[in-house]
Amino acid sequence: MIGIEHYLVVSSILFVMGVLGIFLNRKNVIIILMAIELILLAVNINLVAFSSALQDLTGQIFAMFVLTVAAGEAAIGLAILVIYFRGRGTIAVDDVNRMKG
Amino acid sequence: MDYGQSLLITLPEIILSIGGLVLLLVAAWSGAKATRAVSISAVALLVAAGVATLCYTGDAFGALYSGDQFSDFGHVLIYIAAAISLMIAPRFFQRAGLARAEYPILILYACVGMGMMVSATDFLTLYIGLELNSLAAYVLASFLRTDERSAEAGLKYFVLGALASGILLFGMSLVYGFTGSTSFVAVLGSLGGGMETGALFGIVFVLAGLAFKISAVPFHMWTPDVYEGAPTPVTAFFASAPKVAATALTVRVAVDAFGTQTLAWQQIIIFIALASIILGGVAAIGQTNLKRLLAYSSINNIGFLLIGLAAGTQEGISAVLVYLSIYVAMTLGSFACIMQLRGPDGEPREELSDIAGLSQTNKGLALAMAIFMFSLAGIPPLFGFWGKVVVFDAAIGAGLLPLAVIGIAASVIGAFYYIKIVKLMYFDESRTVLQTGDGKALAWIGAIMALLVSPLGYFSIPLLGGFANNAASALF
Amino acid sequence: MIQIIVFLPLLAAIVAGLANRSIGNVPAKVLTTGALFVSCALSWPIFLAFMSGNESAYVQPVMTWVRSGGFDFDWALRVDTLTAVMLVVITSVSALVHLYSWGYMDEDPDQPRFFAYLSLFTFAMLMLVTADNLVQMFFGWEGVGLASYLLIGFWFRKPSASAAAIKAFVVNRVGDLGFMLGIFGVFLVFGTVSIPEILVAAPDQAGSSIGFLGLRVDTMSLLCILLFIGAMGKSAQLGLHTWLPDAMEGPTPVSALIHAATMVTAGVFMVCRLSPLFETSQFALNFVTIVGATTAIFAATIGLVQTDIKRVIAYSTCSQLGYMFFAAGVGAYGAAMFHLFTHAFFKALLFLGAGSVIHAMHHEQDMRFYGGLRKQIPVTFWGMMAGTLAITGVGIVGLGGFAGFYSKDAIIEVAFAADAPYAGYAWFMGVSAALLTSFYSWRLMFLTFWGKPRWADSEHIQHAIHGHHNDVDHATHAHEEAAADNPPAQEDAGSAPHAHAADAEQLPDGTGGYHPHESPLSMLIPLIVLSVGAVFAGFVFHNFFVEPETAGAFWQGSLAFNEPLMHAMHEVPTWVKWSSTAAMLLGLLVAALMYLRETDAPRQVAENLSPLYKFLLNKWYFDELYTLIFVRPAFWFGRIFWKGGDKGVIDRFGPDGVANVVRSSSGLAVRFQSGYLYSYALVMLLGLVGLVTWVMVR
Amino acid sequence: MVDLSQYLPILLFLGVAIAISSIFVFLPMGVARLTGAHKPTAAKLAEYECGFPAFEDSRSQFDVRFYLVAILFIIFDLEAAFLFPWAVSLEEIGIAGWATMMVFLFELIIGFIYAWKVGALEWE
Repeated sequence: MIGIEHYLVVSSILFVMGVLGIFLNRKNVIIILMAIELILLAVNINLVAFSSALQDLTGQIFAMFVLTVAAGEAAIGLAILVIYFRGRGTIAVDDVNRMKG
Repeated sequence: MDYGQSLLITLPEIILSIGGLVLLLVAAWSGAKATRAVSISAVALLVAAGVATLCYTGDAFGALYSGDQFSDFGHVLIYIAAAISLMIAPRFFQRAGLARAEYPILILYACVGMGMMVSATDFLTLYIGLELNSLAAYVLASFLRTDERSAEAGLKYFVLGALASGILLFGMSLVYGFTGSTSFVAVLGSLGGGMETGALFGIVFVLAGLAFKISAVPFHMWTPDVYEGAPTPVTAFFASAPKVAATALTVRVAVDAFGTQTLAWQQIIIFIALASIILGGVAAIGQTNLKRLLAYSSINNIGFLLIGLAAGTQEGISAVLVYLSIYVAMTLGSFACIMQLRGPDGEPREELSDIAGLSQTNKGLALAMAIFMFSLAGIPPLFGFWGKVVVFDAAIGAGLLPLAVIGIAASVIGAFYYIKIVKLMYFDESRTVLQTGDGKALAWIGAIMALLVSPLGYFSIPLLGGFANNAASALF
Repeated sequence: MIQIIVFLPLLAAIVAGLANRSIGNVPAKVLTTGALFVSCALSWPIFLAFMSGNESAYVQPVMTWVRSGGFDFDWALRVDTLTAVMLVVITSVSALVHLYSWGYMDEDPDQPRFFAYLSLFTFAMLMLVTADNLVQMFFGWEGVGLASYLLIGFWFRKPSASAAAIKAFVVNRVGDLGFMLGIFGVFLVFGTVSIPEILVAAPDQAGSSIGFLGLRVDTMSLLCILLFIGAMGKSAQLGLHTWLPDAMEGPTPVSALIHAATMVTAGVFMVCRLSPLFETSQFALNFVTIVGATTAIFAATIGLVQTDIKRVIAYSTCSQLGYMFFAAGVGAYGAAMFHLFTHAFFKALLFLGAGSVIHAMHHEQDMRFYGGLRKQIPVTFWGMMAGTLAITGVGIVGLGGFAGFYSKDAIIEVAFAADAPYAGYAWFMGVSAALLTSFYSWRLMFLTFWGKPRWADSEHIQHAIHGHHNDVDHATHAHEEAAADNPPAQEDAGSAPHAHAADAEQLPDGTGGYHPHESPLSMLIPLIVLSVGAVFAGFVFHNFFVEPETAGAFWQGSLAFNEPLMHAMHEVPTWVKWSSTAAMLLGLLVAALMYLRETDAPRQVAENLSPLYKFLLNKWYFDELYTLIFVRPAFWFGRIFWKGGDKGVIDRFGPDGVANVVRSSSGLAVRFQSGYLYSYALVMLLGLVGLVTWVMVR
Repeated sequence: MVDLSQYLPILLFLGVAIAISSIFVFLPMGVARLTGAHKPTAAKLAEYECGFPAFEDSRSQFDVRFYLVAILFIIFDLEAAFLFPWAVSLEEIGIAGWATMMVFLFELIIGFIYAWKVGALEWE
């Protein structure tokens, strides 16, 4: 029987992978966008799993909203990336450090 | 469920949303020509929304949204800050050649989000409000499309902001899973009967996500870069309105949702408060860019704010609101001053060395700047001092004497760089040719804010304190 | 009425001081001087009422000061005979000095400040003498100390004046510490600081002892000696006298008011005010007697060889204060107060006269450059003459004489008559000092007013001759020069050629073409008024102050009046009564011989007794001794604490250390802000992990 | 809190696993280094691509316009996700639910109009 804890483990793994994807990746900002999607995916798994375990629809509705917002976020992320690329001609993560200190 | 009543209570958000959509269409058809009209309409919409806020109180849509006095206080402060951010912007974008009507519209959408943040009584509303604000903010940060730094600021803000909302969401999902509800009231009740480890994790994750929004250490890393890179009016906006919304949201979550598990978050808040005060003070010393310096200054000030929250009492929350109001005036005034610094060709100047000897070239500007700096440092005759007084008073009242003592001691570090700026303006020789004064709006806003934080501000204590007390009492 | 007397000068000081230059010189002067004359006019009726016996002591409360458990006292003005005496002395001399300063300070650019200080001083002094409790007395005590400091350093651009002001302040601190400890002790023992209560309770404490660090000492002796140390500081008694001569750096009216007539007598006043307390400790009285008598002779010996006209009078003051103290020490408080009273008039007169001479001689203060001024400035001359006759105690036993004749001779006689252990010593020192007093006073007169003019060599006179017509601001200028020239000449007096010539006091005759001018009327009127006082004060008032039959009624118990002692004073053998007169005559004779006839004699004496001469010229090497014992070690200690303690420890780990830590941690924080997205994310994640760990392990 | 001692065998096992796996990784490398010849040439180091030399960088850039279209697609596509649960539960949520969705769609349309008007949909 697959219980709620299994879902939790999966979602935790996905979450950690997403977070690691953000700061272990030094090549491409697009990968960071994917990592963010991964994090949101982890959250959604959590929400749906809890919703199912609790017999409560709120979690699933929440997941829908997360999905939508994630789409918006991805769109805006891509848009900013496009602007950035137009200015700098690169999207390598290592180059994103004009401002520091 | 009475939809009509609910719609009335959420009227400010509805006004701003519909107004924003209409203005968007206007912007689409008339382009940059309509910028001025759109800006003015946006300010008018903010005023209307502010009035609407005050007209109706109560809970809307079940327990998703609350139009109580706390949210009224937050709404009004946010709308004022946003309106000022609109007023100081036009000249800046005109000079940059990017006077677009989307700027006021994005501010309006951000305001919708922020309004939902301060009124949220459910994690769902909280998240939607937060994201609505954030998405607008990401775009605003990279609004100056031709400027590499602006794009970089937007990118950094976006990536880290998304990570933070991921953390926040994960926390919310855990809280939901372990308490069985996303409603603050239900969560409060559930936590009151004991807490599982998962819920504790959830609380920490939620607080970490919110700490990012208020840029508290160690979730502050984005702040200096974004403040530096974003167009200055946007930076002024970031430093004021979203700070208010995020702080109010944090306060509400801590008190309304996690209020029965104070011990779980109090130490976290204390830690990030002290870390923010100290790091904000220390790191600012090494800065050469004024906007960057003000970013650290905002981190520093958030630390003081959180001391009030750490107290966890009604006095503490009231102190937070008083401090917030004063802080908004100080920070908007500082940015209004910085925006008046221009080089010989009209390009914006924002380096620390540029203000050397400012008192010789523009006495009024230097005086206003000095008032803001002394006030931010919390030096007594100025109003900024009062904010620190109420916060520390609340902390001591809640038995957090060591916290107050350390906070007061650490505020000395912060005083160093504020006074350094004053010293630069008044005692150093000017090295750059500086054009100052940039339109009447900036000068007026700078002057009004300076007047507010000057010792005259103390006259507003009964009024401000009364509002803050009422607002805080709505949470308890 | 008493409130008006006390607070009017304060009001004037505040107005003149705050308004300063914005109201101009004349209004400030009119205001302060007017206030003082009003005070003076109101004081005399009080004094006369006490004389006639129509008035008795009362206390005028002003306002609550401290109510703290047993520590409980008010601002209150006490008026009794003792206070009344001091009131007339202070207000009269102060009023006259104010008036005098109109002329003397005429060319000074800072007049409102000067007059404000003078009035402030007067207020503080009045506070002191009207005090009903020791704390209020201490307030006045410190107030006069402050005013004195401000006035000595009035010409603060002169380094020597600033140094003198600091010295006066520091030396007085030593005394004040004693006074303060005395007050603490009094409160500890009696549980109150109210003077009447203390005096009532004092006899019960006689003979008790108090323990401190395992040492048991007699309570009353300890308290009295501590209080007396305060008096020693303020009244420049042996050991703490070094500031008084240096205080002559201040303007001459200040010297007359503060360093002759009023402030320096505060110590005597305090001893008399607390006389019942002192009466309980024979040990303390002996101490007072010895210190007083020794100071009298000691200061007189130094006065013999001084060449600066003001310093001669300063040492004379020191010596006369010694008289007052040993009079108090042997129990004759009335005599002490009487001498204080007369001394105030004639010493103020002498100082103001000296000021007039200095004014006439264009700020030259060295008597070696005077001579033959009798004809040039006759009013001043006659004023000084009256003062000298008074101080030397000229008079005929049984008939009468000048002021000093009554007061000083009374002290000498009472010292002989008293059966206190050291009275004999005091008497002998008193007579000897009388001889020396006579000598140096007449020496001053002869050097200044007789002989041939020796003005030509004075740099001040030179300056005046050459620069008189075009140098408008010469007065202030001259002050600064005085600062630059005089003190070194003083100190190097044994060695420099300039000073060698001075030893002999034989400079080539010559006026250098300079014409001394008599002082303006504003300066002469005080001289004349004080002359009257110097001549008649003794004759008129001695009945009230010292006569055994009448004085007891006059004092009304405001001090411990010893009637048998006063009787005994009249019973002393005739030779004793004549002894002081004889000493006076002898001094006059020797002075006349040495400075009028054999003008070469002083040089020969100085050469023959060279070691003694140098010893006296260097003021018994007190300053050098103090430098060696206190100043150097203090500097040494200071340096250790400064370099080792302050810089090495406190600064290093305190401000500097914190600043360094902050700066380096700022660098660290800035380096942490690397600009890379992944390090930002890493910090966030570490923060999250840290928080989670914290809440889990808590 | 938790009795950590029961995890000791796992820790031991982890240690053994790491040790053995390290041996498997590093032993062949060491043996190869000691025994084999090490003579790299340009041809040996070049990446292998289907027997042909590499034509260009494997991460070629897309035209930015693809991204723009993708952005718009994501938004308008995903919002449709709301329509499914709405359509299923329309019976229960009644007129209020219907009106809400209509408002939502109206907003989307305004967004669409804006994008169209601004020119985001045009390829050139």
